[in-house]
Amino acid sequence: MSGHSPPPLITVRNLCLTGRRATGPETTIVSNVSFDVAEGEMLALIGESGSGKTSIALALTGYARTGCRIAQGELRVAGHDVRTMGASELRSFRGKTIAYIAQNAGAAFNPALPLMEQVIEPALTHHILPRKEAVDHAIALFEMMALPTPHTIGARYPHECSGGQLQRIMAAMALITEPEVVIFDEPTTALDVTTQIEVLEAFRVAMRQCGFTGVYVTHDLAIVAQMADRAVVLKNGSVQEEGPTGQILNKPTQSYTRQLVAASQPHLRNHDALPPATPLLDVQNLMVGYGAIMPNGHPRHTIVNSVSLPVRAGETLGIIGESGCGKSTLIRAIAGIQPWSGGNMFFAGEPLPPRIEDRTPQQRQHLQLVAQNADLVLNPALSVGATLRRVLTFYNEDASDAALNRVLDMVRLPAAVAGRYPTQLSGGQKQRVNLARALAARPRLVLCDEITAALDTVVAAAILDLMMELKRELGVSWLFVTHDLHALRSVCDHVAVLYAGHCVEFSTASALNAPPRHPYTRKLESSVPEMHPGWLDGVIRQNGLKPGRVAPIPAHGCCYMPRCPVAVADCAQTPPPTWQAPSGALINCHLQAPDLS
Amino acid sequence: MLNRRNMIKQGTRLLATGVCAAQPWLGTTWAEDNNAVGAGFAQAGQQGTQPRTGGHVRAASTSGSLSDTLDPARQSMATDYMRGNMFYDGLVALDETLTPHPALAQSIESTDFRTWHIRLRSGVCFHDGAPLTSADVVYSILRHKAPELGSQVHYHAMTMRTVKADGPLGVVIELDVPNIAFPSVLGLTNFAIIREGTTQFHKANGTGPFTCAVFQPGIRSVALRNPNFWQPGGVWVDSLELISISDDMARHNALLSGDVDIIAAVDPRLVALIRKRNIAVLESPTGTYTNLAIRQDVGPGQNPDFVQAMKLLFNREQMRNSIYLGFCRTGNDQPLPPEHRDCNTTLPQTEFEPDKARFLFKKNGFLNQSLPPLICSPAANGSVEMAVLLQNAAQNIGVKLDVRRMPADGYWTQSWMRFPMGFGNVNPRASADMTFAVSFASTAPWNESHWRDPRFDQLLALSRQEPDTTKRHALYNDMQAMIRAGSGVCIPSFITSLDGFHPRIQGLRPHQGGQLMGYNFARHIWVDEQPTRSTAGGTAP
Amino acid sequence: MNAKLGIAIARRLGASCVSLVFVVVAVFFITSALPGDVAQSLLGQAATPDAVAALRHSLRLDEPVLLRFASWAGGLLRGDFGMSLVSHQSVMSMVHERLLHSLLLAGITTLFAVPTALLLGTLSAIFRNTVFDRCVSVLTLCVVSVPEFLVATLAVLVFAVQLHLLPALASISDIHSIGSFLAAFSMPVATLGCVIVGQMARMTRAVMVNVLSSSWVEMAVLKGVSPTAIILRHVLPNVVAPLFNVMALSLSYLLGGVVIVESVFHYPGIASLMVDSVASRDIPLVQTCALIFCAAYLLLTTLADVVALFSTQERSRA
Amino acid sequence: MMLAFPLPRYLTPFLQAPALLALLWLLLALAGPWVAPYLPGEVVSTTVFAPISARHWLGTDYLGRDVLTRLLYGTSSTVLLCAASTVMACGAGAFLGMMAALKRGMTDTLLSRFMDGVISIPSLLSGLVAVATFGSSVPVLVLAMACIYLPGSYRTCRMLALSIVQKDFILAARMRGEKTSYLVVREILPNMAGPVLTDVGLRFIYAVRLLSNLSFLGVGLQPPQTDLGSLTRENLLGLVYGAPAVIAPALAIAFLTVGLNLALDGKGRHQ
Repeated sequence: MSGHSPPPLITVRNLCLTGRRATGPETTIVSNVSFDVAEGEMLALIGESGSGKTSIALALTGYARTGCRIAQGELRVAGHDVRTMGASELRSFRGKTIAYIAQNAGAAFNPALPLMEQVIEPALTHHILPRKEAVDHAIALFEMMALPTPHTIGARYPHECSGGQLQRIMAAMALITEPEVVIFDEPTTALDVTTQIEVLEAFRVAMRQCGFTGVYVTHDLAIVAQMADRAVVLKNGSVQEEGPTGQILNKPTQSYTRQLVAASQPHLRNHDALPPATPLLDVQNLMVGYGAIMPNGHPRHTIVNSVSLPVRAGETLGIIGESGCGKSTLIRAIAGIQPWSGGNMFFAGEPLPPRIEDRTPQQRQHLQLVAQNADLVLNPALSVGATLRRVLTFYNEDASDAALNRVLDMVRLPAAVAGRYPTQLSGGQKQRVNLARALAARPRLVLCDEITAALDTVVAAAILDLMMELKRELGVSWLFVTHDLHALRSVCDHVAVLYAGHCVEFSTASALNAPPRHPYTRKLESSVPEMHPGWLDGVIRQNGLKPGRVAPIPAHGCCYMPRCPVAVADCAQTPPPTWQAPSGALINCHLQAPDLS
Repeated sequence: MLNRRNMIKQGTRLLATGVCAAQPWLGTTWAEDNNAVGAGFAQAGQQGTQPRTGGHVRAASTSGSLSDTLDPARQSMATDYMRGNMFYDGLVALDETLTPHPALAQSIESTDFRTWHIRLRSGVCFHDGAPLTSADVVYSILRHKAPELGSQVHYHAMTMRTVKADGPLGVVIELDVPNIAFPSVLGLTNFAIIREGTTQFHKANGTGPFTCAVFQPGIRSVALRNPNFWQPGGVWVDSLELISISDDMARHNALLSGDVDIIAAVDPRLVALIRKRNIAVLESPTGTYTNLAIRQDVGPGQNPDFVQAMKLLFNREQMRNSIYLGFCRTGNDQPLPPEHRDCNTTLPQTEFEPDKARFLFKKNGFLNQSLPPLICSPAANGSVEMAVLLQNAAQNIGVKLDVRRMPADGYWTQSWMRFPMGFGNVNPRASADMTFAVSFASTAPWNESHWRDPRFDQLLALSRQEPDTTKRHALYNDMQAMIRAGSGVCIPSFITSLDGFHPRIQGLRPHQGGQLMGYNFARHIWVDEQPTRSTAGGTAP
Repeated sequence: MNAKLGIAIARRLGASCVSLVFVVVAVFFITSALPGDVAQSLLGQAATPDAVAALRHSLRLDEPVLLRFASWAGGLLRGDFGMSLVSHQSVMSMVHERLLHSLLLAGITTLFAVPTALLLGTLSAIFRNTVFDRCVSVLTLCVVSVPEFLVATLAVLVFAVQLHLLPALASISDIHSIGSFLAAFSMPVATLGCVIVGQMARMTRAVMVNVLSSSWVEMAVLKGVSPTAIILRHVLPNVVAPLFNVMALSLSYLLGGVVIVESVFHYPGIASLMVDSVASRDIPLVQTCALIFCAAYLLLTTLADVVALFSTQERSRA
Repeated sequence: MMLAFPLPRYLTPFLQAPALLALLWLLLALAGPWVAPYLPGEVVSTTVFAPISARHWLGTDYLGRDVLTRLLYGTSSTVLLCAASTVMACGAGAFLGMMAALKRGMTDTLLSRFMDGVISIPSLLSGLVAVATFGSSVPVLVLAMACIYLPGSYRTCRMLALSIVQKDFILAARMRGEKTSYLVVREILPNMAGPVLTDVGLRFIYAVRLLSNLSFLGVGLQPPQTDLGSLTRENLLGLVYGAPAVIAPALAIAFLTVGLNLALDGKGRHQ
């Protein structure tokens, strides 16, 4: 920018990365990428999956994944010429000069070692601190990261911590050697929005206190707005646009960037008026749990607690909640693959047996489940055509090529896809096939379990568009489970907010925007990142961070009490009543409308 | 009165022609010369050095298993025999030509060849120090009669009507029928003499040249020289370890690498290689044969033409070359080998005549008939190869013969003599008489081809009472001719036993009784660490 | 949580016991189904029907099968494995020494084979899809497929017969010093190693490839941890359970499947004892040997499963 | 590490070679007896363990028979017999393993315990007993070897199937109400084909070995039929002369099994 700025700490010039599969030809992953990062600056690498952003980030550490290699270009990081370093030089460079925070902390920690061992390992490996001091330093970092019980959390194993905690512990692991450069590779993508705020804030605290230079890899523009000073937009391995964050977000010059920004803006897809109808699916007082059956007839551990939901024919019902709130269990119970212990279900007026085996063929056909992870749902050994054709023949539908093409066309896939195998498809294509598989059965209700969670913003938006089109074309009802409030708002007619197995609010999608709202709904609302830079500071100022151990849910009181900012004495003792707000929303809270505005 | 030297000479000559008891056995002659049995053997074929005491020898035999036993009654495998001969003695010993000599017996006498008077050597002690008495002998022989003992010589013991003690050193044996060849029967290893009342055989307690230091069935046994051996100069080496290696290649490798000094059963294919490495191979022409027995009571064997055709189908020359590599003598479908003193050498040799065989097959309509399979097994040495060659010869003349190979274990009880056509393997018997009696007489227990010829039985009975050597020889000749012509047993060859040994081992000589000096090598060998080579030309050390 | 682990282990042990009971029954009736019996085998060529019947009676073989099974199984429960029909010694005393020999051979082979296999498997996993990997793969397949009697014989021919470096036989009785011990065992161990290293290396590779491609290994690389430390500190604790399973399967082979090596090297082990006892139809001995093999197999696989339970349990205290 | 570079691209065609090689073996197995120059039992030379010559391309064996002829016959029976028994063992093992994984519960427990018991009985003993009891014929041999290798295959396949059964696509098919047979054939089997093929390769090796051991104990193939393992063993003495009679069948075994395994591995990797 200005003429006499200090020399950049990271310099990347004409970087080319190539890779290939076991025996295939070599393909270009990243071509001709150049950028600089000044000392103390945070640069965001923005792009969708397959854009090469992670490969570039890894290349900064001199590392390329199996089958990949750094083909050409110049890489200078903190005075090191990364490409000329030998194996042992690289080892003492990695972890000491440059640290890496991986996307999925749950997978990036060794399951067999206690966390503390792994956190202090860089310090021990590079002989920066003796063990004792390294442990002390780690505890100090845990405190800085606002982790609960910083003194003992290191003794835990990875699976004993939540995703948000692991992500912060990983940050502590990166910072323990006080590196000059830290790479954040989508560190909050796998987290709930509420947790994401805590983690992002922890990162910002660390940045302020440790003063490192950062590279932040993400696909989420709202996060870029909070974290980065400058941003590089990547597509298919080449740079689309580079500039200060504000300029990229507010005045994008390239069409791709504009597309990205547009996809990140919330917009309403569901413009239809609510059709008045009897419930197609009626869930009444559903109880789901596991463990020994207690005297009251319910299992020891309840996951879904007395939830009632009506789904009207032709409408979309959204269920939102953070991970562990029981939304997946609920949908599995409806699908008939999770036994329930109490309550009733009616489908098209008929009682719906709990076990899939006991349901009639019609019920099975008319109630289809689209699971979250298309990779697991599609049989990798069968071609798309074979998978779909099987569904068609099974339900005695027309299984001709023409019919097959119609089904593919329904999800906007070309007929040629029929001959491909799941591994040859992109994530979005797989999710479309996954939808097609359900739609081929001509269902009346489709249960969608987080179908956009694993997708890039643009692709996810397209899937949501498709859902709405299909709703119009086929008159299909949807039960849409998500943790993304934007997505929920844009497609749903009704929304149920789930917390710890309880339905705390049930309202129309439009009523969700206006008070009165349940405190948890409000919290969710405020946690959704927004694309203006001051958003995070605002949220933190407003809510404050609540570190430390969260109190247990009271046995008889309100399930949200421990986290509720407006809790009153009653909350701990008596179950909250459900009352109807003027907007039509059913709210489950002790407080009344005025207090919840 | 003949002088001693003449008596020995005469006795030897007489025995050599098989007339062992033309008159009462003049046992006293041998009693005066204690060296007669052992040393007499040993000094016969000198290799240039004098026997000397001392040394340790390791020998490897072929078979060895859990059934290895120190009970003479149950010994049935080569290793058992070798081990038994180290620890025990019999009343009679058989020399290289299978001629019986008195051993623990001082004399064996009979006038009617039915009642035999045995005089025991005095001053013989068991390993535990007890003196040998007639009670021990009576016990040792009579125990074979008990069927539950499972004695290998149960059949022979049953031919003895009574066995009685006659004073502390006298034994009287009365036979069912007269048998002039009876002393040979007592020469069977299984008739070794044990202490009276012995029922446990964890350790051997015999009168033999070695005492038993270690006995591990299937693994090894260690023998130490018996300092109190009754026959001075009858044993030389200090200690001897006998192991059994059933894997052919491994046994040869152990010899080649020097891990063992002596092995039994060298494969003909390796003789040249072993000799090239300065290791000696002892060739012993023996009466061992592997034969095809065609049963004459069932199946095609009932037709004599079929039997004849099968005999003509044996390509003896080819078998000699490819199975034994020349280490055999061609057989003539009768059980006595050419070097046997009673062998009928005047019989015309059966040749390989496939055309004639085909003619006989065709004539009797066997060409298009399905024939019973040839039963063979690795248990009968060389039988699988023989069966394959026979099958091939048959195939060439358009006869389809199936070969069925049986597992080695259980072959003798499960398969042998049970099928219309099966192979067997017969070790040399102690005498021609025994051969005829146990394998060819109508009542013989091991009449493999189920051949019955009353005239043969008659001749056998006659020969048993015929004191005149020449006459008996003539009878034996006729009997062999009858076997060749009538019996269903096809004997294509007599196997030459091959044993390998390092040059430091001395005293090994060919023996008609089988491997390693009729399984009795232990007492005859001595160790010479620097053997005089024939080529060594007087260089001083 | 220790109680939970205890229950899991107890369940696994119980399952093994079920298998063992099945094996006890199966082994008895399988061996009873063998044609021929010890009486015939003892008599050999001298077996006449009378003699066989008498001997059979004296060995109590003429009793009904079920009665014999009952008395045998009863003996087993009391820890009495019976008497050998051939040698009239107690089966336990005959098996005892041979079993020790076999365990010794198996132990030494394990000491040699397991590290080799782990090393080979790990290296080919690290250098997967390289020329090195291919070479290891072809080589291990080669040594697995070539019959072990050929390998053993070739080794003897070269090292004992030609070079006179090692003894051709591995006789226990000749071992008096460390030197002679090593000399006697080197060839049998190498031969057995050829048989089991190949398979173990292949399976190790499969397990390792799986673990090495995990993102926490990548993380360790990015922390600057050296390859050796990655393998030892990070990878090994995670592959203990599957590798134990691989090893258990190979080791159980070392007890029962080494007949050929035992006979080529004249090594008095339990495998040749069983083949011998089958040949002589010494049924109590056959049964005991078979039971030992089965028990060893079940024990080893159970142990592997228990290790797996432990290694996951240790981390799931919460 | 010299060898630690990735396979160069020009080597890629060679990776296909094992598959061709395996095919070649199958052809050889089928055509062998027809192209053999002599009869398998025929003694054609007075020299035993003869070296390679124009008349006898692979020399002669321990009886003076033509090694090439015997090798061709041996290959034929080894390949066909072992392939048949391996396919049967792995087919049945895979089927039962998948059933156990699908059904779980008592079926799984009983089947697994039973298989565990069978697997722990030494294979040579069971083979010996089977053949001794039912007689030695090719069908009995194939069945016996198949039974011996079934439990191992079952174990492997059950483990593989267990991990697949938990996948969502099985759930989807079950929710549709698909029959077990469809689940097994179309949904599970294709996904474990790779590891199962690798397993088949290993079991083929064991089968070759067991066949030769059975032949050695006298319960294998009946003469003049023979197999590669027995050919190696019966000519073992020729090793001291370096005779092709022992080297040729050993090499044949190595080429056969290694080729097959590499081919199956390659197939597995492509999946």
